[in-house]
Amino acid sequence: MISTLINPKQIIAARVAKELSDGDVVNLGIGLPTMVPNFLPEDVNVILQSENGYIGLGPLEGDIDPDLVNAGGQPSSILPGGAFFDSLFSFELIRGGHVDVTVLGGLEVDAKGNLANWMVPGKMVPGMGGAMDLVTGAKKVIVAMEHMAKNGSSKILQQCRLPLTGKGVVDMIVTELAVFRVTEAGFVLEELQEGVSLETVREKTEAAFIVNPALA
Amino acid sequence: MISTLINPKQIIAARVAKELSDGDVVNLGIGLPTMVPNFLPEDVNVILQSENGYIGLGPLEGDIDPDLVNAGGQPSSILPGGAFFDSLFSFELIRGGHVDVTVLGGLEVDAKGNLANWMVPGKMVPGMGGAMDLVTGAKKVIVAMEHMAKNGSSKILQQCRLPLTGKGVVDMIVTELAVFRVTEAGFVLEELQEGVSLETVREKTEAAFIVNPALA
Amino acid sequence: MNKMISMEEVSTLFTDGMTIMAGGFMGVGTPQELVSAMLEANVRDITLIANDTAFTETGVGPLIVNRRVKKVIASHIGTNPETGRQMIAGELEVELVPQGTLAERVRAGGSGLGGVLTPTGVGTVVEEGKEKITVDGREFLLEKPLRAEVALLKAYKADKAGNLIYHRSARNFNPLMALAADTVIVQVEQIVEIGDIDPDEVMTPGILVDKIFVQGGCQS
Amino acid sequence: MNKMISMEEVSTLFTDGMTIMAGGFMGVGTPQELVSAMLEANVRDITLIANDTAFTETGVGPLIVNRRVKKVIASHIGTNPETGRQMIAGELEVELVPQGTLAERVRAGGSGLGGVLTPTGVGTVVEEGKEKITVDGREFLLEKPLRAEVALLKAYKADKAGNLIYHRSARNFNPLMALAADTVIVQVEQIVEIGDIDPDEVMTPGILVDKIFVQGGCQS
Repeated sequence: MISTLINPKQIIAARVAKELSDGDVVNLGIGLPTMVPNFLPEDVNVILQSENGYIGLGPLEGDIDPDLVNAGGQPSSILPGGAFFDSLFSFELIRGGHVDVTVLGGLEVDAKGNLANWMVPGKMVPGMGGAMDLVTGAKKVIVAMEHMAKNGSSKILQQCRLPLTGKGVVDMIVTELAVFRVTEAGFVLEELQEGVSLETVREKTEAAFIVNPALA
Repeated sequence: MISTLINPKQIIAARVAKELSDGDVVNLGIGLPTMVPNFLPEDVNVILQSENGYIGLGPLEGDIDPDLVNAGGQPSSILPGGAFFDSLFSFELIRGGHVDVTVLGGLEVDAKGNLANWMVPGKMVPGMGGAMDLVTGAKKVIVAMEHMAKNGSSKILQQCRLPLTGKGVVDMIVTELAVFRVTEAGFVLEELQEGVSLETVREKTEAAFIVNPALA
Repeated sequence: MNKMISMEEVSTLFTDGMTIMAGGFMGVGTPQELVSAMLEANVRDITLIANDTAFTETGVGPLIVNRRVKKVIASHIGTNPETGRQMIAGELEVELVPQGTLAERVRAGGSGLGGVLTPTGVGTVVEEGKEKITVDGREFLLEKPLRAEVALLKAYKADKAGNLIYHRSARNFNPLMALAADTVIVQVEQIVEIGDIDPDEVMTPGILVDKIFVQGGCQS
Repeated sequence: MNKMISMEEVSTLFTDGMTIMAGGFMGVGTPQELVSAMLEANVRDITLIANDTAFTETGVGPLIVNRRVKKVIASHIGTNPETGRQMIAGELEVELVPQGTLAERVRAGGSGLGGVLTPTGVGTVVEEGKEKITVDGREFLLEKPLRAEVALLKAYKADKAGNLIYHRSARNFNPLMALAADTVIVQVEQIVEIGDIDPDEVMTPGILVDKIFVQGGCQS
């Protein structure tokens, strides 16, 4: 466990790690979410699912096996107790509620729990890959993203503008400033990251949100 | 290959055997259909599919393995080149057209290719097992049955009276008297079994049928 | 997470009125000791989902014979005369489902699908009361997902993480049912350490298995 | 039935305008030599069904780069910039399908189902032009089956009957595609005699495989 968090991504990953319990089956999106396991306490072991067809994803150790990559295409390993299967079964697990938590990046999240993270019309259309199935099927969907876009605009909106990845699917947002839960009543601010004021979060969040009384 | 056919079942099985080609994937219903392989020429090897989850069904040889039974629950073997799989995959094969021929018994077949062979209301309701999937999915459906019921009534009808196993699914009927093909125009009598007259077939068949000109 | 369980603990997992799935095809691949545990636990009014009701003495058959079942969903009941007798006497509700459709319904229940669009059963009594969906001019039955509170599986070998390997034709419905129940209990012939099974050979991954009972009752 | 095939024979199996499925996930599990055979056969205007379009130099990527593809059906095209470029230029039609839905559609095409009822994509652009079916109050998209004329698979090992074993994460879409094409061609690293593979370990049964090409081109 790393104790000094030097950049926003680390702050986010470390906070997401606290949401995971020992034995959870977890699918991590590429990029920031893959940093989450670095911040797990030693007594918390999660089981990583990889949508290209396995359980027990581990970091590359030793020689590269060209037949063994993670869902980002990077050489990886499988941990003892893991299992390989085909893409059909992989998504039976994902859609069927057998993945406890999925952690993904986001471009926009709105007060209805809608998530947009797969395309920017006219600009970036990489395809949704497994993201739409993951947000639909995982028991808990955590969006791990920086609070604002590069141009400084809020990514936490009253209503998404970009094409959706999933409708009403997000349970929680973790940014370098705050932690929100998505409820029937809209966003609830649950936590402020260390050293962040409520005013800062209000200023940098376009969406309305309720503040958890415990915070006030 | 047995050359002396002493009873109706053998006559039927021997004739069905002629419909099978080397390499065909075949599913045989319980009872009479299981006799068909006995009548295959030596250069015709078919691959038997068993709906409880394998390909390469063979006769019991040596010790019984309690985990290895055919779809009738009888101890069996698997031939070299065979494969086991689960019931889901077994019916992916069956429904998906990967079984070339299925041979089943029948209670009634009618001129529209309807088959009834799974229940007699108020009397016998064993369940359809895999039969409905087999007749729906196999590329060719052959009904192998005695021409008449035990009470002497015809089993080849203008219209089935019993609850159907499948609608418009039968391609061919083989009885101890004759061979019929089911066409858009109804039954076509294709062959008379050895020593059987056209008059006998007419007399013992309730349904109307066209006689293949080659027979007249 | 210790998944190993004793026969005594198995008995505590059942309650009256539960829906139970059990693997097996005419008893082959049915966890006979788990069935016995159910019998001894004196559980009643269960809904049973299984390929068939096997024989009076084996498979899930004794559950029928001992009148523990309120409703059975199966593709075949012909080899256990007691099932038909209770059905005709109005003592047991029986829903007959084509075998391939039964497999698909269990899988749909376990994999988050809304149902299955199958051509099997169109034009037969199986279509009664069901929605028909036309896709590109062809009719299919909409068959609904099945789930259970408990699935009883039989495997040949497990590691302590619950990764399973089945043997020969005893595989049948077991892998599907592993997906479709809240609690999945497996009876195994052999238990090995984590890491002893090659991940390419796993037939059911351990994340689907909650409890492992070693046949004969010995826990290693 | 000899299923063994040489590279020369492979080349004769393709025709312009065909629909082709190819296994693989970012090139892992893609039969690279069969892809090369297609390139050399100069086949054009194909419809390609694959999880992704891999990279410019590997997987099915070179088919895109060399403009052999008229339409691609995939879940991801982001790692091959040429796919996006041709799409934006109007030179290539791209149908993006959620990965789980793509797997289900291929399986439906190969297993005689009328389609798939999935919750994935409801409320997104994916639902455009599709029928929505409500089952017990919840909406699902009706996603239609996919089939191809030829499926190109990659396996680790085959016996001469075509029984296949895949290795590690190179399995991915290969077993599904084996069900869903008129002609199934597999590239294998290793060929063994019939009987050398335990029937419990077979991942794709030989009856689904039409042609076996041994990597490197040597036929044993």
